[in-house]
Amino acid sequence: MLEPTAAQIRDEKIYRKLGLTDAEYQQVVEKLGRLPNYVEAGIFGVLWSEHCSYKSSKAHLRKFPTTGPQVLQGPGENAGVVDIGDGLAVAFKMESHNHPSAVEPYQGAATGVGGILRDIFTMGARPIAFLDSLRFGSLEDGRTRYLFEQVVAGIGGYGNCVGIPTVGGEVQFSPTYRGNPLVNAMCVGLLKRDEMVTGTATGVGNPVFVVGARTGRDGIHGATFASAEDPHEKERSAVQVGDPFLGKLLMEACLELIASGAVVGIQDMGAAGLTSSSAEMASRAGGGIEMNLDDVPVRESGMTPYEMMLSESQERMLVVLERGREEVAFEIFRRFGLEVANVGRVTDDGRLRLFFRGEVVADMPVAALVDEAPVYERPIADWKPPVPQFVPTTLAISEAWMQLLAHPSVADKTWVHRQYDTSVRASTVLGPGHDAALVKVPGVNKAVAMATDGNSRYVYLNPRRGGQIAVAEAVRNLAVVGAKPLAITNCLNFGNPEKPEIMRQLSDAIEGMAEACEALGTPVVSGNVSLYNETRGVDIQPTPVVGAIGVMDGIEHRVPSAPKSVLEPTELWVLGREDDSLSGTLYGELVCGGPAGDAPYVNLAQEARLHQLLQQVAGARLVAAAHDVSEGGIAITLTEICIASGIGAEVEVADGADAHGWLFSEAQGRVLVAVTSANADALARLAATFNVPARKMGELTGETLCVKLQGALLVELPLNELVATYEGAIPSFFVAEQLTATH
Amino acid sequence: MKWAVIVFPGSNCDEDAAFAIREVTGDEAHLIWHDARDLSDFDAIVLPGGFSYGDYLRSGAIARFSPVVEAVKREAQKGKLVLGICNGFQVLTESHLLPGALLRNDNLQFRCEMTELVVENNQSPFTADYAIGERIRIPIAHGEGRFVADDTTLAKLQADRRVAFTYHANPNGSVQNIAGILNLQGNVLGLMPHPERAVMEWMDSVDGRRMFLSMHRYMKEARALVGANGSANS
Amino acid sequence: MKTYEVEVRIWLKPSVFDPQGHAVEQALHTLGYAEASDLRIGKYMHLTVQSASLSEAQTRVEEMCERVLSNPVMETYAYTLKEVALS
Amino acid sequence: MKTYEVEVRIWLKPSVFDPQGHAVEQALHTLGYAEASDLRIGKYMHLTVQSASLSEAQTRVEEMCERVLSNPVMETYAYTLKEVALS
Ligand SMILES: Nc1ncnc2c1ncn2[C@@H]1O[C@H](COP(=O)(O)OP(=O)(O)O)[C@@H](O)[C@H]1O
Ligand SMILES: [Mg+2]
Repeated sequence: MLEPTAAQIRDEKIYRKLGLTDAEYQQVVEKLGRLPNYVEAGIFGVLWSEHCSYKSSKAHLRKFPTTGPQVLQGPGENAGVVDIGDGLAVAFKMESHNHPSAVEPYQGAATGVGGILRDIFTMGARPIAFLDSLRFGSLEDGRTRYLFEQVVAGIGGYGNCVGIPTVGGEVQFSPTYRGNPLVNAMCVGLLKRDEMVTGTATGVGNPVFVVGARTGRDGIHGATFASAEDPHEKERSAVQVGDPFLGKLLMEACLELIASGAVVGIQDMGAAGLTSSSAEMASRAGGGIEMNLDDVPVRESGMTPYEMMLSESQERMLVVLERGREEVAFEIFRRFGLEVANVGRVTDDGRLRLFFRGEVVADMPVAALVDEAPVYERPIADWKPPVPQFVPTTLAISEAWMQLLAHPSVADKTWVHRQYDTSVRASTVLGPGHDAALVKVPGVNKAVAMATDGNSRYVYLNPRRGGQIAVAEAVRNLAVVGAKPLAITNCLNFGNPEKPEIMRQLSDAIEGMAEACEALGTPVVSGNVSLYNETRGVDIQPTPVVGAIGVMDGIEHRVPSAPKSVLEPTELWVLGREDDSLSGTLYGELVCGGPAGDAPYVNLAQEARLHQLLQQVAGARLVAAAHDVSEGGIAITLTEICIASGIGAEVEVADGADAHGWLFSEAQGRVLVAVTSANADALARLAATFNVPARKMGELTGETLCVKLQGALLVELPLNELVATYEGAIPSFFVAEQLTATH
Repeated sequence: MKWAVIVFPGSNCDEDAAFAIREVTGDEAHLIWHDARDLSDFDAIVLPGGFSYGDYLRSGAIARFSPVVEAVKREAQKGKLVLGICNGFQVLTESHLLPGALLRNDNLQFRCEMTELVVENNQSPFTADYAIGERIRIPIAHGEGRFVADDTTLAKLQADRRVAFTYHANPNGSVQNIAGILNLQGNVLGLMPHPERAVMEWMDSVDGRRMFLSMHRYMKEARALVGANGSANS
Repeated sequence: MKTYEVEVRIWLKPSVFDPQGHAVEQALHTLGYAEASDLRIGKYMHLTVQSASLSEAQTRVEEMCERVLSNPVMETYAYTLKEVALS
Repeated sequence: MKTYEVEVRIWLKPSVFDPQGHAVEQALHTLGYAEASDLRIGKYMHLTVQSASLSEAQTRVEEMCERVLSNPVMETYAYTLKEVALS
């Protein structure tokens, strides 16, 4: 096939197929001072895509606080890095793989995990954990079951094989994701604070290497399609297969190479492969790169420069080495049986220049490709979600309770995480099933805490408050286990940014998140934006997902989400302001048939005090367990504690509160704790010093869950029935061995 | 005592095994790359868990051709202790150091969870510190752990008391609930569960400790014996 | 009703990388089988199908392959049918 | 040197339970393909082999199947070879 000429690209508007608008094409022509050829137009197309350039979100992302004494590396690198003391640091980031997963769920999810893994070890960090945040339609739907099953298998398929435990995450189900599931993966790595490396191509004359897998024709245009209107059809041609075995070898080899000190800069080849890695590394250094494409190891014969530059073949890295130390790389990669090829060198002329068969096939200013990519202030409309007010109903408490417990978003997720290796690396102190995961740092009595959260219903109902809640909840989960929150990463999954109401959601949600980050002292150090999450013109509910990181000194201070066994009289206390509003709750969604009312209550100042209290409580080892109140309200939090510890409870509704409201409200900033009677006074005193309300609401006892209102029995549910409903809900959709549903 | 923990491309529980050995026994544990040809320096060999060669084709199928496997066979012949955990067990069956095969779990899913094992034989160097019939808690993490063998092989395994552990609740469809087996001489054990993930208080179980301790003591006693006889052991 | 023995082969489209096939080919080379190349691994299925006629059986098997047995996004398939003589 | 196209099929011995085959058969039934039965899933490989003669190629492929590609403890295999005409 002959490539179109520069004139044809202009006249036949071929640039549109490459992802450039008419105006963008004009800009390219101006910046180049001539018409771009096919390779160049393709490169501009992917680098200026939403996926790579963040052109719709960039202006808004600036609102995030990104600094703090703990921050060693903020946004802009492959991952953010924070200091955890003792000369150690943690690198972490979250990334979406929504569109590929909608088309080929197993491979889409697997390659998502592989991609985020490379972002972490690229920083010189040893990956220690994965988390995954997933969103699907309703499990009643056959295709959704297929997507869910395959995505979970794919995440496990990659993570288990590379030997990094998946220690936490979340899964939610809502009709809004039916045609557009969300697959967000987070990876956390550990490094010595003074041994960080970055993706910077410095030192004129330093050699540039491609290492890892060979370059094939797979995934060409993945980045542009991720931003196209109907990615589904087009991406069929762009499926990539992950190779976790190679990914593991590549990780080991790169970590060894980085440890040798020979690496100047290193970056993984994610979206837009060789194009984005080379352009971004040059851009960070303010220099240029020259590559000879004849030297790129290819998997198929006859590959063109265009194909090589745009391929998204997995498991490849671009590495700049110190000149004269090439032999180090050759030795290491040979030992691991991996490909390594010197493909070019660092220059100082600020250009990305590509040679093929003795000719210059592309020559473009790096600044134009990366730094000067278009930034759009897209129009923002006034927008209110078209939802009803919440109206109180007469649904019986026990029925509502069971319905909520059986809702797949609330129900037990063991079906998911038992497919993940949660304990490889022998360092998982708290795995799935707790509010946050705790992963031990080898050699010191210290653990890294991590959690993900994000509730799209709240953001849909009230983007700004929903954004605040997403951060508050993720960070709270760290404090609940007793860790000190440090920073967050995030993945912003939104609809089509060309619609002014979607931009309203994005802008307001970011504002809310930023406010919460300020209030809670957790800056944003990395993140990812996924737009155009829509099916046939219908956008998903806005879904910012937050990944939070904290540190715990002394793992004996950890607080599980439920006491393992209850041997002494144990009381249940609620910390935080009690509430009985049902606006914005899952309960509200059940009775109104969709989101109703406004997002739940959140108060960032109270939230911050609560987090400080929780850390003190853990430090003093005052409580046997702590579990935060989230979706489904106190009823569900309480049920989860009872199920995990195998004992019933007797609790009393707050004075003057509506019973339904008190049980099912999702007001933020509340945590249930289990405390022995001997420690209860001390807990109450400590709470008072932080000005956090604390009330004894009952105790752990018996074999039923009893709720009383002013002393009178309101509802009593047998624990074994609760267990059956909670644990059976998700598996019940898979009884018919639906391994291979329709594609 | 000196332990070798073999590292195949794709092994991923090698560090964990070495950590458990050092932590529990205080012994030296060395990570040995799969191209090693001589293991005569070591008192015990551990084939750790992971996905050697990606578990492509069949788990353990490609690793079995590594040079180090010949060395493992030689040392096993001499009576040294060889412990294969998870992928290590799969390598041992593929290389015929142990009978049977490990196939895809009958539930078709990877399973990671705490399991209860029943100790079926406490006369081996690996299990001497457990009581017969005792239930111990050791986690599993595998997608291909369904032990199968033909009836003759199974009858022989039972007759020779070579089933070391069974699952209390079968997580993968293994025939006769088999979780781990010994070779005829009793110096090679393969099991799917991960004892190295059950050695610290914070790991939720410490029942794996006794396997390493029992191996350690056995080796010490064997060495004392050899010392008394005045003969070297290689 | 007639009985057909059906064999289905499914493999990754040529444009899709096959890491498993690649790894096994490498292993064959290390083991001295340098003459082997282009190895790709897919699935092989056999099943029996009851049908009134060969053409009906074909239509149904085709449909099964398309809808259930293969994933057209990344896989290709081929199948053969053979009538089983009643014994 | 001649070039042969080789196809290898590997499947579990009949005595060994094939959960995947079972699950796919169930799925077929649920989706309305009641006429399918006895479904079993194995592996399908294709590769090219360079060899001086057909018989040499056969010996080598046989060996690869026996030593590497299949595990005789639980699997059976079959293969076909076809000489590729030079283009
Ligand atoms: N996809 C997943 N991967 C791993 N762990 C998960 C996943 N989904 C849920 N979990 C775990 O299950 C537990 C309950 O999750 P969730 O109900 O979302 O908690 P919360 O409401 O406290 O945020 C958590 O410990 C979480 O880490
Ligand atoms: Mg929580």
